[in-house]
Amino acid sequence: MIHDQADYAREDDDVHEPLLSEKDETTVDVREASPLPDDLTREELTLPAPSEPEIARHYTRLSQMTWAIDSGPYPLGSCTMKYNPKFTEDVAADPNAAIHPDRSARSAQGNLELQYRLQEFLGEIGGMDAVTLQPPAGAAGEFTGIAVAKAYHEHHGNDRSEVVIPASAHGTNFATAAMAGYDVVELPSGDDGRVDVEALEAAVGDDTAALMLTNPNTVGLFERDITEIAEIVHDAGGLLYYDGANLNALLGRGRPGDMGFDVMHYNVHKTFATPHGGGGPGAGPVGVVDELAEFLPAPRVREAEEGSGYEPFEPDNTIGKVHGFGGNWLVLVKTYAYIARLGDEGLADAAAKAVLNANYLAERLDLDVPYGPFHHEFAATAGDRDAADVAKRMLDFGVHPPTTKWPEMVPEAMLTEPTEIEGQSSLDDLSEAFNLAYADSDEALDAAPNRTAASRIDQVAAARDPQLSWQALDGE
Amino acid sequence: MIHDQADYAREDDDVHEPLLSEKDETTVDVREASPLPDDLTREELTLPAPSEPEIARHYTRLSQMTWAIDSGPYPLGSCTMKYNPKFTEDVAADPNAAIHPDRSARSAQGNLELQYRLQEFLGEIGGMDAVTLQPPAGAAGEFTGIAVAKAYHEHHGNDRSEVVIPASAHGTNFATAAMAGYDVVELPSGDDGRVDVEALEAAVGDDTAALMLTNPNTVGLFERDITEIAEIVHDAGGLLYYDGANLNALLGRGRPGDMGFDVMHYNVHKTFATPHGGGGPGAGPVGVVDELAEFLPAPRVREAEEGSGYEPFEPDNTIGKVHGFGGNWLVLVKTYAYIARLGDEGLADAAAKAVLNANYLAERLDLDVPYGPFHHEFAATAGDRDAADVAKRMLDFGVHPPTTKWPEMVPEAMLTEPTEIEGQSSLDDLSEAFNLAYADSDEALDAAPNRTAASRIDQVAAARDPQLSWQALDGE
Amino acid sequence: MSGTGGTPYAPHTDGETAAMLSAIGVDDEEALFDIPDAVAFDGEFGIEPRSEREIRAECSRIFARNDDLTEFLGRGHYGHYVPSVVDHLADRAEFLTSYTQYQPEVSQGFLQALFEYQSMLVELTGLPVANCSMYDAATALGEAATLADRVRSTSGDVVLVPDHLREAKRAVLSNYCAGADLTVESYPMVDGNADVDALADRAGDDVVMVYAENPTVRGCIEERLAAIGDLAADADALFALGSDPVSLSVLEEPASVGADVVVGEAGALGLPTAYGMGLGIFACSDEFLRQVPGRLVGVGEDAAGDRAFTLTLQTREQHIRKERATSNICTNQAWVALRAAIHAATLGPDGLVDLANDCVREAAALADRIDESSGATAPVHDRHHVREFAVRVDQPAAAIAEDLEAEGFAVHAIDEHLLQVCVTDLNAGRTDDLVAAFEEVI
Amino acid sequence: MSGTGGTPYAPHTDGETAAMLSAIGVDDEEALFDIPDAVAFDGEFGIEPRSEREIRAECSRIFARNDDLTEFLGRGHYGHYVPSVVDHLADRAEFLTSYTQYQPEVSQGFLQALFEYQSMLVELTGLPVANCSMYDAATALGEAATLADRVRSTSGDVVLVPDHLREAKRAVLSNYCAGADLTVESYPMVDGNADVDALADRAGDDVVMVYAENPTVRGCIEERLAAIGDLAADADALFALGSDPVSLSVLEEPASVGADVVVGEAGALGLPTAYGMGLGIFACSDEFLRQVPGRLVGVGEDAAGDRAFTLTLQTREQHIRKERATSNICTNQAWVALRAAIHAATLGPDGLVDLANDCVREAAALADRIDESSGATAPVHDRHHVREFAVRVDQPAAAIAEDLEAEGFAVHAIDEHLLQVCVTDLNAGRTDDLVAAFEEVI
Ligand SMILES: Cc1ncc(COP(=O)(O)O)c(C=O)c1O
Ligand SMILES: Cc1ncc(COP(=O)(O)O)c(C=O)c1O
Repeated sequence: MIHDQADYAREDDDVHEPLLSEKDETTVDVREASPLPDDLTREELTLPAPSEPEIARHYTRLSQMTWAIDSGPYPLGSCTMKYNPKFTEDVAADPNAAIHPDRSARSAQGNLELQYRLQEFLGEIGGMDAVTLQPPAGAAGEFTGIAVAKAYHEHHGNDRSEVVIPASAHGTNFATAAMAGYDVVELPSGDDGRVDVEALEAAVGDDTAALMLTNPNTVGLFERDITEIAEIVHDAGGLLYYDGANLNALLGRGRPGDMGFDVMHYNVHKTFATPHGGGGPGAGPVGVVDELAEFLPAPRVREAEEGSGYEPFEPDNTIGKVHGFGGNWLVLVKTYAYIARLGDEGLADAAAKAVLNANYLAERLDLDVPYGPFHHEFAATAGDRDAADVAKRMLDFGVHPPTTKWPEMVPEAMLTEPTEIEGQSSLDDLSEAFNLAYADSDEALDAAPNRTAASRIDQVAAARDPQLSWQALDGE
Repeated sequence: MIHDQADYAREDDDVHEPLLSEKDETTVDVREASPLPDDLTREELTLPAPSEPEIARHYTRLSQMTWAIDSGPYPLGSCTMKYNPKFTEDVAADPNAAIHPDRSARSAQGNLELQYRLQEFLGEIGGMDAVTLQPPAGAAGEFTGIAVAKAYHEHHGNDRSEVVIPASAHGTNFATAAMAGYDVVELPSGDDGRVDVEALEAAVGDDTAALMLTNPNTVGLFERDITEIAEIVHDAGGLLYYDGANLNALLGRGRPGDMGFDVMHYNVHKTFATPHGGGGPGAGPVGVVDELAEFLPAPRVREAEEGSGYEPFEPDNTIGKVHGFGGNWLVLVKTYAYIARLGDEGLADAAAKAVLNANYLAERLDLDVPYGPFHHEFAATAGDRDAADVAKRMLDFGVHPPTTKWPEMVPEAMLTEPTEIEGQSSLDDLSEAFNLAYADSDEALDAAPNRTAASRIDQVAAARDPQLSWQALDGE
Repeated sequence: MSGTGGTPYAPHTDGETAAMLSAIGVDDEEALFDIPDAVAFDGEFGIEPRSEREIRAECSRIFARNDDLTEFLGRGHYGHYVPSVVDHLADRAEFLTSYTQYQPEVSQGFLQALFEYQSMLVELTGLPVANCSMYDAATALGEAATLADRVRSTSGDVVLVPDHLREAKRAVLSNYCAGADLTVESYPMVDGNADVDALADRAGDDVVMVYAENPTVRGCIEERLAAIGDLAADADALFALGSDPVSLSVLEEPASVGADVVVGEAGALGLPTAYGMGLGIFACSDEFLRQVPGRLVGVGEDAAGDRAFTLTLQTREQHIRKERATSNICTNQAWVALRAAIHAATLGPDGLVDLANDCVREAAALADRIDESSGATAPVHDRHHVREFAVRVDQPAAAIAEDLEAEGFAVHAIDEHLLQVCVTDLNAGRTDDLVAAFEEVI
Repeated sequence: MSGTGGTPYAPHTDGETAAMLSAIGVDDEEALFDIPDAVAFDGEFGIEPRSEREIRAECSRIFARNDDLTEFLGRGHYGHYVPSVVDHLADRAEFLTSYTQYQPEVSQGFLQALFEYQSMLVELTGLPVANCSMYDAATALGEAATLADRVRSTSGDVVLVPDHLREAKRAVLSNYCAGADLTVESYPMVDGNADVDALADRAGDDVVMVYAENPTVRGCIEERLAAIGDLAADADALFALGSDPVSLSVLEEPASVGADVVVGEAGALGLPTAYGMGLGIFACSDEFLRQVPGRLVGVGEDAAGDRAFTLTLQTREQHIRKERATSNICTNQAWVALRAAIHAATLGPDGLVDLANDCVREAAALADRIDESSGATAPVHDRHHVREFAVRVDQPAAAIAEDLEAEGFAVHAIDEHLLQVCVTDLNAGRTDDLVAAFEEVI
């Protein structure tokens, strides 16, 4: 399947769809317009003032120059790009749900009920005792979880300074630990791509606040020694943090809570198919075991006394807040709708099909796939080809390429996660794109992509001389 | 502005986005599944059963291979392709309006009120005394109007067999008159592109049931002699029918009712910017003067006794019905919303800007434009070039071409109606596309279009061996 | 942006307007209008412009004046649940804001969607030709009659329709027939089905078309369609059959009972209950290919030799053949056809058949319960039903319907002592309450 | 389609599943899972699958349990009318269902939209760098503090914030500060504005950042921002200013009062009232370019030499720099930024300024009327206000708020005897009723 992307250009100067500012710039004399005293206002404001038809065309055109799940395969490893069921948009658009967060609990029973129900769903799915919905993304969930762990240690008078993280972990894990004020202890991967238990034993000690782990890990391998790993960390007085990015592979077959994890985040835009929105919003609810519940952010929601609905409450030793209000509400509503749509069997089937797809796809690739057995994703290696070049060439074959050059344990990695939404023929197309690109000539790879709205972009040059606004361009 | 259209193809056999049937065909054994006796059911049913993600991709891709107003200029003369305000979609999507047409009047007051209001709006705008909303398109409006005229004549014991129509009129006028059982008398255009009053006088007589006219006519010329024309027809005992396709040029500056027209249709997807939907639905309400009101289709809506809301009623000598229910309701709602949004001044401004745009664009064209002064549209002539070829080449310049080869009074006509929604720079782009294509080489014209999802399609061959379903293809 | 009072949908700044006027060489927009004073309008419509927000609020207030009833209404306009994906895809601007595919090279997407719609109708009807829409079932029936008039060389001028026909549909048909000097006559029914014997007596040289519905407007499945088809054939009349795509997914295939034309209402797929807005089906046998009204999408090749879609056989149409066209239809219901196709795709054949079977089962079950519990007789006709059935009550039907309305339910009163009740997936969850209401008011 | 009980969003037929399993060489899907028995889950979540229609009905029932109140609420979360075109365009699947633009060649459209969003923020703040979103105002403030910690070489560890700060925002800031060993302290206010003298006394070497808001959370316009900026500069502390794009369209340009960083809430554009969901602004001076948290879109060239957009300066980010990244943020609020940009485009600078001015006028007018008619004091602070203002009542504020709620209105109770009222275009039409309700309950 080949895809030519729509694009727009002016013949004269080869500018793609003009900037709004190139279409119109209107200046308003603010001081004349404003009832405020002049010394409190700006002088003027200059922005585009396009008409509605112009706006409609502008964004319609921009949209057509944007690849999305609804365009075709988008197998970004670790990112879990699933189809986003349309009806969840309608559920979230309910005007009755569009209320202000400072409403009294009495007058916001509907939203409180939905929050409560979602907390319950997530608790069940993760095997966790208490859940907060507040963190607005996965990384925010990590930060929340680590802050909760820190509060727990401090509450118990433990002064611990380190967080242990496998080398294969996502960048957010490292950055989160640092943001929370911890030193990062990086754990090299074992030969089998998993945590090396001996190395872990050596790394863990009195200073260990927590081990952050995702399971299956970022190349889709289940940490088989998880029981032992948990024991090691717990014995040292540390906590086990579960990065929920890969929970989609476990649904209905394993729960972090049952594996010894004490705190976890759920990544709802991955596991529960809420849209990625070109980079967000997502949501990253956090679940914890009983002992940590008192530290969760405030408020959480519980059932009020018999028959009187739901109420927000502040956990006893709450860390306070991680978002100005309750997080990304619209995303949480879509999460609820998705989980309710699938139910137990649907969730388990989603995991099964995701794993089936990854294994089937890998089977068809001419590229090597080190390590196994993997679950919902795998890191193929481009070997002596440049993974990024192979990826650019794949764009010409009508698919989005996988995540490239990460994790580093696989050289020239192409981290691939087709998710459950692709069918056999789509996977066949995808494998063809992989194989054709992988086998293509150096010249073809260098010249790729050719069928896209822009040809290969020099990102290094762009970063050397950053131009971050149309004002910066005007100044050229 | 150049536009490359998105498209999808398989490399192996160059099939664009596969048919649903090429993706899946599932057969159901109906007799096994049905509770009905076998002799009342079919044996089996074979249709595609794609999953929702596949459906989303299929139609997303198809949409990207479809030019629309929201893609760019779409200056189809006579078709009045305006921007369709998005908010009217939301108004029409109100679930409270989604009721069954057989509701009691008592329980459908909301819908009746909106119908009543819209009847009033349209009556005002056209200068008509009574309006029916029932006809589901312009042509259906014509049919309704002519049927009403016929009923009027019959009621008054007049046996009239002819409808007079200028040669420049739209095909629907001729077809409508024939459908209604009339003989068509075609009136050649005068030298100035308008009705030749003398020829009209000769054509009109005792057999004349009606003259059908659009004003401005299909090349945008106002029929200056309209008062005389009306007199001639009326004196002969005929009626004057106004084809509302060009009413958008007159809004606020002239009303068919004031010009002597007795019956007219409104074309709401033209004049009032309801979406054209790839070919429909539209709506074609009909307005008449008092004398004809009793013949309008049933039901119409009126105010009920003081304070008791609205009620449907049957005009005394109604022609009955022209649609199984009340017509294209969702379209009518959008019509109401559009008219209310613009109000008196907005409607008048829409006409003014539409006329301004047509005149400005014509001014910039290298093509000749015979006849004038024109209003909202004009027919340029491609002279010794083939208008259809010029049009195909225009596609390569990122615009939709005008209506071609019609009306026939202009050789190689390019009937152009930019409407009010294009701005100056868009009109400049459009004129450039015209001029470049017009000046291009024969080879370039023959080879066009090149930047579209399909290259030039052989419509003659397609009509020679019609293949109208995927079943027909299977049979190849 | 345009100044106050102008249309918000024109992009002209005052400066641009001035520049454009000067390029044309006139002083103001008024100078461009060539309207004699005698007929110029200088009054006011009296329509106040409003913001989009005000209009949304206003219309929402107006529509809230419709009572909140649970509708058990059908008789030609059916509500089924329309999956959300239908709205989201059909609302894409490329579909909604495009027009007839006069330039197929930039309209491949919509053309393919319509071609697929036609193909689905071909499968459902068994007939090889389906156009890509008429306005609604009633106008499609009218077009069938004029087709019959064109293709049948009989001297006949009678169109026979079932006595159980929606009155409005008959009225539309009559208007179409009037122009072709055809006459509409009814044939009688026995117990909800066509009286085939009476029909046999009536069918003769003067008949150009016999029309039957399956299911009938009362929801009855016609049991002797093939016999009707034979009768029509013997009389050299066209056999036109009316149905809808949900029913067609399980009922006898029209082609197999000799239907020459299938008309009907496809809005049962894709459209929500829309106050009667519809989507007319028109399918027929190959023989009439060049007589079909409306638009047809066919397959052809582009210059590169690739498969491509295009409108075809346009010489039938009014814009080419004028008064000798097969119909005056121009703007049709393309976007509604798109919606129906998407809806059908989401259901697949399983889902479609399930939906139809549920409509059969639910109707039977509800009729039984009303019959048992309320003292009313249901179903009135001893037939198999799809979705709907008639109910006989001793009291005046209109009064009962009014009482039911007071209980929150809408049903049809179709005759002095006849009600009609329609059950689909949309209201099936409320049948308990309806039965209770029946008990209450009877 | 998958069998019953499977996910409806996987396309596998049973046959395909079997073929795929056999290609892999296993018997069933279970064989692909490598989970030790000891930790395998064989229980049930107890979540019943439902149809999309059921879920829509269920959620609509749940949300209907929210009372139907007219909200005069603000304090950091503002509702303005969002034109319909914003929804229709932002909901296009290409925008909604794409992700971070890791492959810029196929993501030019979204990148350009984000670049335009950044540019709008640059115009509104006067600062040359704006990222393309943080989660919300509170987390953006937290990021500003950690930026200050990174860029300021002072030995200081104090972040000074106004006493009138939303408690929740302060709590978020504290969590961000905790990891960097920073301490949050408040500086006092006089009559709704920063007490600049007190601030001058406090500002010293130990201060790394001074934060002010304009307008404040009580809606007051800060009158001496430049003085605060100078104070911060003298102390070698970062001056961070909080605002929102509507207010910024008329208020003093942050750059002109010496702001180093602007944070705040841009969800006032593009988002409906969304239960607190937001869109964090982060803009700063060039100096901190390589220290900015979050994503930046820049302009570059493609191989053909054409202008092209791309994410840039990614070496700041966690996926490259891990624990030395400028932030841990990954998924952000890109789609909300898109919405804000579209909304801003629909308003244009005129519309934006009008909206802001209305928020100033309406607030003043409403405060006056409450003050005059009800015996309450409003505004409490003798300042200019944007949207909102405090009201002093003799009675307990909470009780008054509760009484107002019974009348159908929601207002804030922010202190024992202080209420807060927020008026925007959304509720301006209900001010008469609110004033009447105030009279009623006071
Ligand atoms: C393994 C892993 N952990 C954490 C994250 C961070 O989640 P988010 O992007 O929602 O902040 C990601 C996101 O890509 C991830 O893949
Ligand atoms: C002049 C004129 N009259 C009548 C019609 C028929 O209107 P409709 O397509 O709505 O049936 C058209 C449509 O193109 C037209 O341009």
